Amino acid sequence: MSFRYEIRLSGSGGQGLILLGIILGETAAIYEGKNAVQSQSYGPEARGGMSKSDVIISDSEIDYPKAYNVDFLLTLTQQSFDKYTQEVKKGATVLYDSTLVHTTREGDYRLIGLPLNDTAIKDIGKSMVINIVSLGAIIKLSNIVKVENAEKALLKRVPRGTEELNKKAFYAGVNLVEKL
Amino acid sequence: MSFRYEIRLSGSGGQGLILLGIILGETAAIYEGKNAVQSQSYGPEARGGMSKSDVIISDSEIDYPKAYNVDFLLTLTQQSFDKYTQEVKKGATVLYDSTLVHTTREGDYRLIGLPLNDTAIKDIGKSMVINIVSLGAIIKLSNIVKVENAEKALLKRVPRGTEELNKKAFYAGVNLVEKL
Amino acid sequence: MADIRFIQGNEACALGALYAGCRFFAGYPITPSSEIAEMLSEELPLVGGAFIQMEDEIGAMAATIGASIAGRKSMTATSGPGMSLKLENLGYACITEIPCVIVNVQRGGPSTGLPTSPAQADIMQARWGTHGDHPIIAVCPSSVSEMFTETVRAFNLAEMFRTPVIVLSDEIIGHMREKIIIPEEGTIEIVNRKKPVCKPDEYKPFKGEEDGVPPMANFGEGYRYHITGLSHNEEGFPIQSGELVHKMNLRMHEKIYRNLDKIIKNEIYMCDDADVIIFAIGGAARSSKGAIRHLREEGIKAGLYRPLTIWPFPEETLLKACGKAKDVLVVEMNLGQMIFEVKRVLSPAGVRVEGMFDSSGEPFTPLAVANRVKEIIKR
Amino acid sequence: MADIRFIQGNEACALGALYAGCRFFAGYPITPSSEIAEMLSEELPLVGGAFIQMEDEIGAMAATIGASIAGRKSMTATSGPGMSLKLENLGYACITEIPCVIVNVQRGGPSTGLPTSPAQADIMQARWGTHGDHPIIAVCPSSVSEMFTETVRAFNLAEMFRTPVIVLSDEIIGHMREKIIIPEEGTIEIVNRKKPVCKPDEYKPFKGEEDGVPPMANFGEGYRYHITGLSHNEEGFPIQSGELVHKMNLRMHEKIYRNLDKIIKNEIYMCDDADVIIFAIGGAARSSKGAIRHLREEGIKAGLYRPLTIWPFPEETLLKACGKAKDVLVVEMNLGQMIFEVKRVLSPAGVRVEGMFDSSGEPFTPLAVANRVKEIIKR
Amino acid sequence: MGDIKKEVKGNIVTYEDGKTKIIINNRWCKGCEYCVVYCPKKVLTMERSKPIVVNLGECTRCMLCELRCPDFAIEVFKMEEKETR
Amino acid sequence: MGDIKKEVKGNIVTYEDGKTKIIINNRWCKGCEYCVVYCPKKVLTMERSKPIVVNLGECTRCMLCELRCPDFAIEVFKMEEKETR
Amino acid sequence: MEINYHEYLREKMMPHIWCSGCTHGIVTKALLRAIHKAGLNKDKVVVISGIGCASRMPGYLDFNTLHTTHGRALAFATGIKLARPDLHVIVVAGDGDAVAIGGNHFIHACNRNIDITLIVLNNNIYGMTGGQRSPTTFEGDISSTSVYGSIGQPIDVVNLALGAGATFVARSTSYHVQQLESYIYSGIIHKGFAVIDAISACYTAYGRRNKQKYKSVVDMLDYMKANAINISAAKEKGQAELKGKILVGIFRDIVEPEYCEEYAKMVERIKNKK
Amino acid sequence: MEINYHEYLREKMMPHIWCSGCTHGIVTKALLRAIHKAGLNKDKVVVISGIGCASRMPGYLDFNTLHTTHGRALAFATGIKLARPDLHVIVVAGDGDAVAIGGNHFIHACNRNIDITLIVLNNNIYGMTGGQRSPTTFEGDISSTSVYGSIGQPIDVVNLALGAGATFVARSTSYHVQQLESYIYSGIIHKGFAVIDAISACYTAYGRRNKQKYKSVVDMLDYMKANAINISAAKEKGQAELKGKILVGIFRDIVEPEYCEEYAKMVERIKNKK
Ligand SMILES: Cc1ncc(C[n+]2csc(CCOP(=O)(O)OP(=O)(O)O)c2C)c(N)n1
Ligand SMILES: Cc1ncc(C[n+]2csc(CCOP(=O)(O)OP(=O)(O)O)c2C)c(N)n1
Ligand code: SF4
Ligand code: SF4
Ligand code: SF4
Ligand code: SF4
Ligand code: SF4
Ligand code: SF4
Ligand SMILES: [Mg+2]
Ligand SMILES: [Mg+2]
Repeated sequence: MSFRYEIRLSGSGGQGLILLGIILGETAAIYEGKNAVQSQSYGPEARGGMSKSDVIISDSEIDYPKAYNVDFLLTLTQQSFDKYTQEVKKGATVLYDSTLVHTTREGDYRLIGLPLNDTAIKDIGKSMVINIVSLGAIIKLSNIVKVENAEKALLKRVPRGTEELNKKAFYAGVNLVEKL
Repeated sequence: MSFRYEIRLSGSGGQGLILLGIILGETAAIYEGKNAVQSQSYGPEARGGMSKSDVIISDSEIDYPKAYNVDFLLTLTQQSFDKYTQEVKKGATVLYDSTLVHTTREGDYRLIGLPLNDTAIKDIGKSMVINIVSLGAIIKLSNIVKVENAEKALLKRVPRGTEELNKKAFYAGVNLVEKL
Repeated sequence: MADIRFIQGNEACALGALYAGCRFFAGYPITPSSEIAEMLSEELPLVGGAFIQMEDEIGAMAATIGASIAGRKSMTATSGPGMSLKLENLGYACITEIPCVIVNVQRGGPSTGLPTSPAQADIMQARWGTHGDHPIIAVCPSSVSEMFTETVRAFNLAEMFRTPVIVLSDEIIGHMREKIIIPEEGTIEIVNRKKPVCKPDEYKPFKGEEDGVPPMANFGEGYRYHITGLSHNEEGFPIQSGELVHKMNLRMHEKIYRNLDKIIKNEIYMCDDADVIIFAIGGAARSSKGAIRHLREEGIKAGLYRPLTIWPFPEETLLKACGKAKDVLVVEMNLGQMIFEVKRVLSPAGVRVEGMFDSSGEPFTPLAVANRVKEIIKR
Repeated sequence: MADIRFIQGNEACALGALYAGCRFFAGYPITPSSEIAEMLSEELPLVGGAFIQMEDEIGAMAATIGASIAGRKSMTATSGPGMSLKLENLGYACITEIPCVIVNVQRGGPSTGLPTSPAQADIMQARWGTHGDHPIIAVCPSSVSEMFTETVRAFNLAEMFRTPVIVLSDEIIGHMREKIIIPEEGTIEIVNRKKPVCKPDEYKPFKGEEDGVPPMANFGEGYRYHITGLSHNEEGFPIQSGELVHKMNLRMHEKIYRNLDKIIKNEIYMCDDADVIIFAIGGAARSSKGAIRHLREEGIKAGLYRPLTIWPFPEETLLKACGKAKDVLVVEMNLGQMIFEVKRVLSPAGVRVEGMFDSSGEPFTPLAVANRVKEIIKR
Repeated sequence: MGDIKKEVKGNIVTYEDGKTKIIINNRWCKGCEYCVVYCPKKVLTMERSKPIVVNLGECTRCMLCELRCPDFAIEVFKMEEKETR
Repeated sequence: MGDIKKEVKGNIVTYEDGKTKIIINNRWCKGCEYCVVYCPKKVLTMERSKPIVVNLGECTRCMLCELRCPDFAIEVFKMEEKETR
Repeated sequence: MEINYHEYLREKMMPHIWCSGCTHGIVTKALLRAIHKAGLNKDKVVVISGIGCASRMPGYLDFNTLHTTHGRALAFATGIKLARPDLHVIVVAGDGDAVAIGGNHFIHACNRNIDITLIVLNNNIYGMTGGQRSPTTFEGDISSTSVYGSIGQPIDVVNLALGAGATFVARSTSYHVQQLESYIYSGIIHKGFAVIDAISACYTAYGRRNKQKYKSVVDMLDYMKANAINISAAKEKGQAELKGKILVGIFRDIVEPEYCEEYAKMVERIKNKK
Repeated sequence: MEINYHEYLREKMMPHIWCSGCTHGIVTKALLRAIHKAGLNKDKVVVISGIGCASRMPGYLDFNTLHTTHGRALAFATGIKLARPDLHVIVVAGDGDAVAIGGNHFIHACNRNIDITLIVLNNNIYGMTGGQRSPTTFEGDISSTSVYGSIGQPIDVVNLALGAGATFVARSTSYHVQQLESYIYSGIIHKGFAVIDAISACYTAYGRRNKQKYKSVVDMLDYMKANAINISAAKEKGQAELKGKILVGIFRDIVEPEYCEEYAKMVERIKNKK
């Protein structure tokens, strides 16, 4: 049977989770011929507060566009960790930022903490690129799309002039996992 | 069984047919304890053009509020004569103004021509009161309400200061019929 | 002595409003409803009320709601084009549960259509016109007297259930003159909105009591609270919780649908032995009664089911009254609207439902309706 | 090479419009529809089209109609509150038979409600929102690709039948991103309004041809004629004759209802052997398909009936596809709207019709729908 | 200056004296009297609710009657100009 | 002029030197920096996206920081006046 | 060449529906003369209206004519003009249509400076619906919804247009037919949004109710004649002297960037960048 | 006594939803100080808004508060004021709310001279919906629906109010907090309709997109500081010099009959006649 892989990206507004979701989806949909759906929930004002972006990847038609059996959860804040780990699938992967999330909880999932934010700040010098660092880590951890395809998608999406910076952030994320 | 008496007042805008209908209805409804309904059709702009006012009088509930089996038809223009005589009941009374309607047509109805307009102009000095002259004639011809009740209703409706004038017009109409 | 008058339906509507305690009217002129505004512009100042002609119907609806929030029973009146404009704020009155009365004297549509002719083509609009889920009450008078009494009832229902109520009339009923006996004060019971009895800081302006209806404090009475058209909690503040939102929506729905006994009203005329029943409201019901008169004279057992509350739709009473008839004829001055509801209710019971529709702007004559009935029963 | 993109439903809608030949957009921003306006504000100037942000939705609807009269295929987009405001002029487009497309990306209501959450509570409004009798076409996409193709279809239907067409989407479909292959020019047939071939002085702008649709001259092309929202004759001038008015209304109705084969479109998914069929559109249909996936895995024979044309209501095809099912579950993101229509059509055939309603602003999960189906078939 | 000719064709009444032509359309005229009241030369007067020309010779062709007629019911032509304007 | 006392209660930070009291609500503050930028005396500075008082003695109690704070997050009190205003 | 009105009329629709003495007909003729003088091609002229007695005008005129919804004519016109900037777009509206329900479109059309000419047939009343108060009804005057006298100052159409930024603003009356024609003409040839406040008279629904002021429809025109005062003359008068006067004249006539042209320039700019 | 904001806030609703640096909060505080200074009884104060970021304000304030539909706040307010003339009615609105969709109610409230105070939180953009062009967006500026630069002159709220006949009209900015407060105060105590155009800054949806002008939210306030010029000072400058300037000051402050009072007088008149 066909596969359906659900990724939930959670954190706070301003962490760029929507762009992260788009690049993931674009990689799968455009560069790998798969199907993908990305969606997000908006607060009342679409600024600040909790942020959530879902990406579903499948090799066949995707019906329900939201994640409800999460295979992979990224949490970049304590609040999102607390809320969304409750809703993942058995055996899912939960990736959290090891400095932004202080208190973790074990469960029927594979729990992985990585210094995504620190890497963005220290290695790249911009906390803004935490989403791109995460992109690298997610792909390396999940293998749901190929690293080189994600790189292509990434470079097409980011503003001109920031390609190198973003590439660096992306591979910093990949490396975090490789070092695990 | 109960009776239903349908009066249609037709002519042109400005002839005061609506007020005539109201006074007829009021006489029956308020001064004689009967039921009455008055209605009118408006042109697109409620000014000028053809004018039509229906009054139904009955001793029991009046369902349909428009005339469709006309017992008494007043026509004050040629156009209204031509149009509405086609729609009266067998044996109905058709009263027309003998100067404003030039060409009449016989039918299954009692046809009566009276110089209503001339009376208004000559006897009263105001063509405007043609409706009140008509009121007198209609009542005298139809006996549907009492003359004295109509006088009461009339005097309550007309502007203060014009009572005598209107009374005169009213009885001029009554007299036209008496002279027949 | 009895106060007997020979007046237009629209005038009776205005008098009914005053009787019910209406002390505010905001309007924008439109044929064939303008007489309501005109009469109230003259009468309201005499009884301590206020009349205002607004810049448009949107503003008129808004001012009407505003005045009610400030504690006045309030009303607006219009016809099709104006009704379409009022819809957004009608929805606001629904979600904020502000009592008020909206009169729609229906004329020919769509758009400007036939401004001086009657129609009944805004029936479904009354139920579904504004966006989003919302319950609504709509009453439909069929005589000058009922223009009075149904307007009073509309105010009572509005106050009782904290909801906008539509008086759905038509040009025939609005413009015709008929005898009416104005009831003395006290003859018809007048309902006023429930006021909170708690202390201001305990007040939950959107927490339903047993009947689903929250008590309502007027602005300026010491209960300082918040009203919003956003989905809100019992305190009145915006919320995002889907669960609470749905709960609030359901309560608003149920305060109407669980109190049908207080809302539904029908005239059931000669239906007991009827083989064929006509379903009609307003002006069309008058034609239909005339038809029944003719039909009965001819020995045909015809009856009339006339809802005075058209929304919520009287499903239960309709089924009870007509479920056993062979034929039901829905007579509407439109191209078919109520028939959808009637079919939904009666078709499963095996009743044959037919429609008689017309959008010419000319009322049905009793004979035409009678003929149609004869056709149907011949089948 | 194929033009594959990963974009939002709203963006696909804008691209679909451009593909269909839309060269004018007038709008007023509102969540969750604004991306349509934003994209077109950027794209239209590049293809010789015009974009204008109007002072309000009423003006936006008016300008949209105006541009179409001047010969541009035109569109506007909004959500609930804006839709309520557009209704009066929507009726004007109906009676004057001006082709145009109105997109409603539905959000939680009533009133301001839940601006950023999905709902499907404007379905009945789409049919009945404006006053007066009027026919309407409404299509409802369920994916990003369909936001494109249904927008194209909406333009085609609008041009074919000289009528406004509503694209009834929802926040789920409008905001989600999905893969879409933009068809090459010529892949989808584009329909353009029929032009008159007669001489200007013989032109009757409102005389239907065989299909009920009159040819349409654009302003400025030498056919000087009159357009009015009053009931009018074939020449376009106001009339009072009830008979002619009714005739004109009927023709406008029938140009839609006699051409259902060209208008109705459905997805009928796994219904052949189904015991239970889900009826759903838009976002709710996606949840339902997910549910069917689960149910089929468990061996339960479930299917989906998904109308892509919701108005006119697909009575015939629905009856054919579902008339023999035991149960039909109507899944709606509202408190119950389409179920009235489904019941009307299917109840007389003995189908048990149930509803699953929610107004929380949160989409149904496939599991919730599947559970509901299991409950029903257990009875 | 020339004889005054008056011609009646249905509702259309034409007055002409070789110098000036005035056409009154009695079907369109609603009898508001503007033409009569505002004619500086008293060329016109009302008769049975419609204007008639009583003083064509006095007419200065100032056009004011035509300009102020709301009903397109009175027209004044200067005969020395091309008549079909 | 007196010692500077700093008190932290949850998100509320109070600075006080007997003459002036400044209260900063870190839960409400969104870090726009207006208070810092527009203080004529450089009394404040930003630290981890929130303002802190670094120069209380210089404060002239001109109130500009408070007046321009959009978030009701900084308050300045003159201690010699009744404190509970 | 002098105008032949018949060339511009749909004669089979005549006589028009307006009451005896309704000066909407006078304004109509002034408009036709202005169009004639401007030498516009009938196929390229669009006349648009809302709802009201004034708004019935387009039905009688042999142009591309559009009778829209109450108050919305300018918004329809904006769509037409932007879609076909080569068309001459003229909007006619009653006072209610233009500045009551249509007020928002009025101010935005002024602000946008789109090349449309608006003629407000301002009779200070809702004629069509039988004489309700309009925003331009004078203080104290009687109407069917101000039976005790209208409250408050009327809206001044000219001031409103000026405040909203219109680039051509003028006022004349139905009495001053030639002046009115010339202002309409100037409005038509003006590139940008032009507003002409054309004072009109409705005896049926307004005059008749205010007999203390007007005994007949002629009185209403006489009133205009007696009380119109040109703005240049008005400058020398005091506030008190101007009370009850009708200020006529061209209040503003300036050249500012026109919307459609600016839009076209924008398109050019983008193209050149690419 | 100096204000204690806490007495006027619904603290459990705080922090408010506005973005960091959004100056709607600054205007809110100026309003509260003005109300405080005027010594109004909280039970008698009604604050009404439409829809938009600005319109979220009432939710945080401990008065009778009403959050209505987009653009309609003034019409709701008119109903409230006329029903209860003893209440102090204050309307707060964004620029879109007040003069885009709400333009008609704006001009009619001005004309009616009803005793309501309107504060326009004018940030030249639709903040709430993510940064679309507003009628007050400056020519050439970028927004999400004017990606090639906004076309045409912005609507001037003050001129519009003046043209529509408002009796108190003032403008200040979020930078000039004390001046702003004092104008709002004057507006509140003014008997009649008062409009205060309060220039506000939205970096999220506007500033951010126009980096050539604003590098940060502070730049937006600095812009106000640098470009505000008082009308008395402006009188001495030429057109060119005033380009891009923000004219601040009280533009009109006159006494005219107020609507509710006139209504009450009318009622008296009728009574006396009977
Ligand atoms: C939405 C809407 N509201 C109200 C009306 C009713 N109506 C028709 S015309 C009119 C006003 C007419 O006054 P005005 O615009 O001044 O034109 P006039 O008749 O005086 O020339 C009104 C209120 C309508 N047709 N549509
Ligand atoms: C009828 C309607 N149309 C559109 C919207 C969407 N909408 C919400 S707020 C807003 C504009 C906000 O701009 P503004 O009024 O300037 O306030 P700001 O957010 O900038 O403070 C719009 C268009 C709506 N809620 N209702
Ligand atoms: S043209 Fe002048 S002078 Fe001649 S009739 Fe007409 S108004 Fe009188
Ligand atoms: S001005 Fe015209 S309508 Fe009036 S009386 Fe003279 S011809 Fe007749
Ligand atoms: S009160 Fe004035 S001096 Fe003191 S910190 Fe605030 S801004 Fe600086
Ligand atoms: S002004 Fe207020 S919100 Fe901004 S940094 Fe200072 S305390 Fe924080
Ligand atoms: S009612 Fe007034 S505006 Fe209408 S046609 Fe008659 S005079 Fe003219
Ligand atoms: S989007 Fe703009 S207006 Fe809205 S809260 Fe943020 S800064 Fe303020
Ligand atoms: Mg008028
Ligand atoms: Mg704004």
